[in-house]
Amino acid sequence: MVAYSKKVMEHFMNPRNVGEIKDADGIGEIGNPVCGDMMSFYIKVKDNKLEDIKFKTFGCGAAIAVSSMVSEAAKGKTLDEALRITNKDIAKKLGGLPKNKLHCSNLGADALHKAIKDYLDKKGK
Amino acid sequence: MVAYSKKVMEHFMNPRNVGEIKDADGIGEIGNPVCGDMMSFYIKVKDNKLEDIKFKTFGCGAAIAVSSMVSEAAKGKTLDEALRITNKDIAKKLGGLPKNKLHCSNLGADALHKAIKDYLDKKGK
Amino acid sequence: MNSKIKKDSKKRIFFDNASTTRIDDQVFKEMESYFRENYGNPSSLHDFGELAKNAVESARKKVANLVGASAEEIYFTSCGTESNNLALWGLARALKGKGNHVISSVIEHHSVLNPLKEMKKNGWNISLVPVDKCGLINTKDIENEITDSTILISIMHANNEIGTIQKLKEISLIAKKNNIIFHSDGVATAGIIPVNVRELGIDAYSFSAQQLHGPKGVAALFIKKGTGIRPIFLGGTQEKGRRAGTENVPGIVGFGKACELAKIKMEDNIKYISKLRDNLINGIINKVKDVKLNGSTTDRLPGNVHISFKYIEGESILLMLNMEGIAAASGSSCTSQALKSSHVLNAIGLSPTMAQGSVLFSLGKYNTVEEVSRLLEVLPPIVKRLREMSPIYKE
Amino acid sequence: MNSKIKKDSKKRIFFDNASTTRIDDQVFKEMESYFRENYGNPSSLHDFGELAKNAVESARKKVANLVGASAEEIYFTSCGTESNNLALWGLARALKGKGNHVISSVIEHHSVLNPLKEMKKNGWNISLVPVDKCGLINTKDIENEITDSTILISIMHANNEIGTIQKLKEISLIAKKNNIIFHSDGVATAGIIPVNVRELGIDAYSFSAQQLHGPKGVAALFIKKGTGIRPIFLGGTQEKGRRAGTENVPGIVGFGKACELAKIKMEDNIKYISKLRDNLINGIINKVKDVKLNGSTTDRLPGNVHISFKYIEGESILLMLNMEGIAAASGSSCTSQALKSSHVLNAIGLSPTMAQGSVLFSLGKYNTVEEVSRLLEVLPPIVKRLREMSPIYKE
Ligand SMILES: Cc1ncc(COP(=O)(O)O)c(C=O)c1O
Ligand SMILES: Cc1ncc(COP(=O)(O)O)c(C=O)c1O
Repeated sequence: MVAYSKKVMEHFMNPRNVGEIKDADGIGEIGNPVCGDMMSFYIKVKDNKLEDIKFKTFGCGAAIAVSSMVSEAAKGKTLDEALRITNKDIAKKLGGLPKNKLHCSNLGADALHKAIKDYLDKKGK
Repeated sequence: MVAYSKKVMEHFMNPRNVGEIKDADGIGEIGNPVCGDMMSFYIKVKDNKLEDIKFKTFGCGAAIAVSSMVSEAAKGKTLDEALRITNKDIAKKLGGLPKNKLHCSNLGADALHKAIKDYLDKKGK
Repeated sequence: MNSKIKKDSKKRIFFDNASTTRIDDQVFKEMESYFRENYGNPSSLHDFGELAKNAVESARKKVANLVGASAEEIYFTSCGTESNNLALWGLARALKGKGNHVISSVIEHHSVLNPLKEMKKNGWNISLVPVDKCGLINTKDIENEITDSTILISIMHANNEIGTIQKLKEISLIAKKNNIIFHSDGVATAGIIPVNVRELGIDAYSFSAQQLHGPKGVAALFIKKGTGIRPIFLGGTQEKGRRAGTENVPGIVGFGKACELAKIKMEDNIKYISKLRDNLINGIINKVKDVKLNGSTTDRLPGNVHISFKYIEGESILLMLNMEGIAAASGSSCTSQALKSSHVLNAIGLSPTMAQGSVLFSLGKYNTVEEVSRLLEVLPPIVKRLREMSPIYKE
Repeated sequence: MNSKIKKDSKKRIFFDNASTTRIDDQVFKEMESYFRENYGNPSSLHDFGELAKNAVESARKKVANLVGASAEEIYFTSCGTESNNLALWGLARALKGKGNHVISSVIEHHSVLNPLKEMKKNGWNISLVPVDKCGLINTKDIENEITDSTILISIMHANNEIGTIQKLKEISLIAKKNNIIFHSDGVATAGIIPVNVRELGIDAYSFSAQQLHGPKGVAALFIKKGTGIRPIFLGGTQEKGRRAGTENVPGIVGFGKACELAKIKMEDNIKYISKLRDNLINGIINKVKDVKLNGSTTDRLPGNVHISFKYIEGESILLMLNMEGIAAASGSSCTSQALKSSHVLNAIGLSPTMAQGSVLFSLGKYNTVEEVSRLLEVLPPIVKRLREMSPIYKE
C-alpha cells in the first residue's frame, strides 16, 4: 500500500485548478505516459503575476496531488516567486511523499516552470 | 512420533517373560548400549522343547515388545521350530513395525537363536 | 464519495482475489485447535507430537487429492515463492550432470523469473519463450528451443495478471518426448480450476494455500515420485529431508481443509464466478468507452477481469475505487515498487499507455452480484473524472 | 497406568517446551482478525493491503524490541531453520570476496551444521570448535581457529538440548577485533532470557515465534544495519528484497504479540520457571539413584532439565511417561529419525549408555508445581520397571 499523507489524499480527491486555459499565455508540458506520468500546465499572466493556472495530469495519486498543490502554491505569485518554487517545497507542503513517488514532485515544479518560460519566450519574441 | 501398532504398545507396557533364569540351559546376548539396544535371552530346555524363556532388554519400545513377542512365540516350541522363527514372523505378529525399527526384530530372533545355539554347544561338549 | 462504506469493513468489496483470498470460516475453524490445544511438534515422541503428525499427514492427503497426486508426492513449504524457488534450484541442481539449459516463458511470476536470472549469472543457459496477444504460448516455440542440454521446462499454469491458461498437456508431451523435467507454477490456478498432475503429465507443481481461501504462510510443491530434487533448507529430517524446519502445523491443517473444500465446490464455484466475471466484463464494456479486455476470451481464469482504461492511469483509479471501499489491482508502473509496468502486459504487446491504464478485478467465491453492480455504478464516474483531468484524453 | 489422564487433553502435561510451545491465548486473539477480516496482502494498494502492511510493520517493531534491534533490521522468515540457512548462505555469499573460512561449533543445531556441511562440499573451509563437559565453548578455541580468510563465526546462543548458554559477548569481541561477521542461533534463547543484540555485539541473530508461545510458521533473522546478505528466495520485493514471498501476516502479527508478552513478563517467567526447574532437578536426584544432570549448573536455560538415567533407554522412558500423559524428549538414538544419538551429548563426552538414557524435560510458563509433583510421583516407578528389565542394571 502506498502510504500517502492526508494532505496528498485530500488534494488527490479534490484537486484545485483542474482544466485548460483556451487562450493561455504560456503552456508547459512534461513527461509522457510511457514513463508513467504526464502533466500540462496552462498559465494566464497579468502584471507579471500568475493570474490564473490550470493543469491536466495523467498519472498516479502523487502526480495529481502535486499538480494541484503546485497550481495552488503558484497562483497569484509573481513569475519570479513562482520560478523559485522547488519540488522540495511542494513535497513539504503535501506533508511529504513516499520515497518512490518523489520524482512526481519534480515533474510538477518543472511543468510550471516550463509554462512560465513558454510565456517569457513568447513575450520575448 | 513413532507410530507403534497397538500390539507393540500392549507388549511394551505388559511384556511377557521378563527376567533371568539363574540355572539357564542356554544364554544368548546380542547388541550393546552403544548401538542402541541390547537383549539377553535365557532358556530352559526339556525334551528338546523350550520349557521356559526369560529375557532382559535395554532399548526402545520396539526392542522390548519384540523381546516379549519372541519369548511368547518360542515358549513351548521345539528347538527346531524356535530356530525357524524369523524376524519377519515377529514383526508380523506385532502388527508391523515402523521402518526404522525393523532392525529391532532382527535382534530379537537372533538373541533367541543364540541362546539355543549356546544350549546346543554346551550339550555337544 | 461515500466514506461510510470505506469505514465499515463488512461492506468493503474485495475484487483482488489474485493477490490473496479471504480464509474460509471452515478452514479457520479446523486450524484453531492446532494453535491452542494440539500444539505439538510432529517430530516429538508423545501424544502431542502424534496428534500433530497425524494432522499433517491427513492434510497432505487432502492437498494431494486436489491436484490428483499421491500424498507422498506433496512437500509443504511456506509460500508460492518458496515452492517455485525450490522447484527451480532443486530440480536444476539435481539434473546438473545432464545439461544446463532451462526453458521458461516471459510471463512467469517474478518468483520464477528472478531465480532464472540468478541461475543465468551462475552459468545456466536460460531461454524465455514469448506469448501472443492473448498471453498464450505457442508450444512450437518451446519445441524450437530444446537442445541436447535442456533439462527443465518451467511454464506457469495460469497467469496471475491476465488470467490466461496455458496448454500444459501439449507442453508436457513435448517435455516427455525429449526426456525433460516439466515444472509448472500453479499458484494462480490450483483450487480455481481442475488440476490433475497425472493427466497433465507434470513432474513438479507449485501451489499455495492463500490463493484458495486457505491461510497465508503455507504452500506445497508436488514432486512426482522418483524425481530427484536437491533441498534448499538443510537441517532436520522433516518432509523426508527435502524441506527442513518445524512444520507449520495449523497452516498445513488449514491448507488441507481449503483444498478439500475447493475440490468439492470447484464446479459450483467456477459456474458462479465465471458468471460474475462475464457480467462485470460486459457491464464495463457497455458503460465505459475506450476500454480493452486483456488476456484471452476462451482460455481465461473464471475470476479474471483485466481491463485497460485508455487515457488514464491505474493507481489513481485504484485510489478512487478504494475511497468507495472497493479493492482492486493494476499493472501500472506507478503501483509497482520498482516503478516498472507489468512485464506481462509488455509481453502481450500492450501499449505503454494502455498498460498504465490497466486494472485487474479478480473475483472469488465470496463476491456477489450486488458487489458487481456496485462496482458498475461507481466505476464510470471515476473514469470520467480522471479522463477530464487527463491531458491526453480526447472524446 | 492411569489411561484417563492420557485421554483428557486438559490434563496432559507438556514438559517438551524445547520442541515447541503452546500459543498464548492473547497471541491467538491478536492473530484472529488477520485471518478472518483483515486478510489483505501487504503489497496491495487498498485498505485491505494497508491494514495488513501496518500490522506487519507494527509487529516488526515488537519483534525488534525483544532483542534490542531496530525494526528495519528484522527480516521475517518461515522458521528457525530458514533463518539459520539464510544467515549462513546469505552472509557467506555476500562475504565471498573476503575469504572462505567459517567458524562454528560442534553443538550447533542441524539447521546450522547441515548447511555448513554442504558449504564444505562447495569449497568453503569450515572449523567446528569443541565444547567442554558442560557444553561450554572455550573462546580461546575460536580465537585459535581464526585465519586471514575467516569471514563468519556462527555460535548458538543457548543449546536446545542441554540448555547451556554461551558467552556471546566474549565471542563478539573476538569477531569484532578480527573484523569477522558474527551470527548467533537464538532459537532456543530469544524470549526466554534477555537478549540485546547491541550489547552482545551481534551482526545476525535467528529466532523463532513457536519457541516463545507464538505461532508455528514464522521466525525472524536480525541483520545489523549495513551488513550485506544475499537472499535465498528470489521473487517479489517483500522484506526489502531479502526474503521474497507474500508475508504470513497473521503469523507475523502473532509473533509480534508473543515477543511483546515475552519481553514484559521475562523476569517473572525466569523466576517462576527456574524455580520449577530446580525443584524438578532436586526431586529427581533425591528420588532416583544413578542419574546425572547434563549441561551446566550455572549457565543454564531456566526451563532446562536434561537428565541421564543409567541402565535404561530414553525412548522407553518417553513412551511410559506418555502413557501417564506426560510429554518429554530424549537424545537417545532410538528417538531420532537417523538412529544416531544426539551429537550434542557426544560432544560433551557423555558415554553412549548415558546418552541412550537421556531425557529432556523442558519447562515453560504454563507448567505448574502440581505438574512437577506429578512427574516426580510417576517417574521413579517407571525407571524402576525399566531397570528391572535391563540386562545391564546392577543395583
Ligand atoms: C537452537 C535451534 N535452532 C534452530 C532450530 C530450528 O527451528 P525450526 O525447526 O523451527 O526450523 C531449532 C528447533 O528447535 C533449535 O532448537
Ligand atoms: C502465479 C504466481 N506464482 C507465484 C506467486 C508467489 O506466491 P507468494 O507471494 O505467496 O510467495 C504468486 C503470487 O501471487 C503468483 O500469483
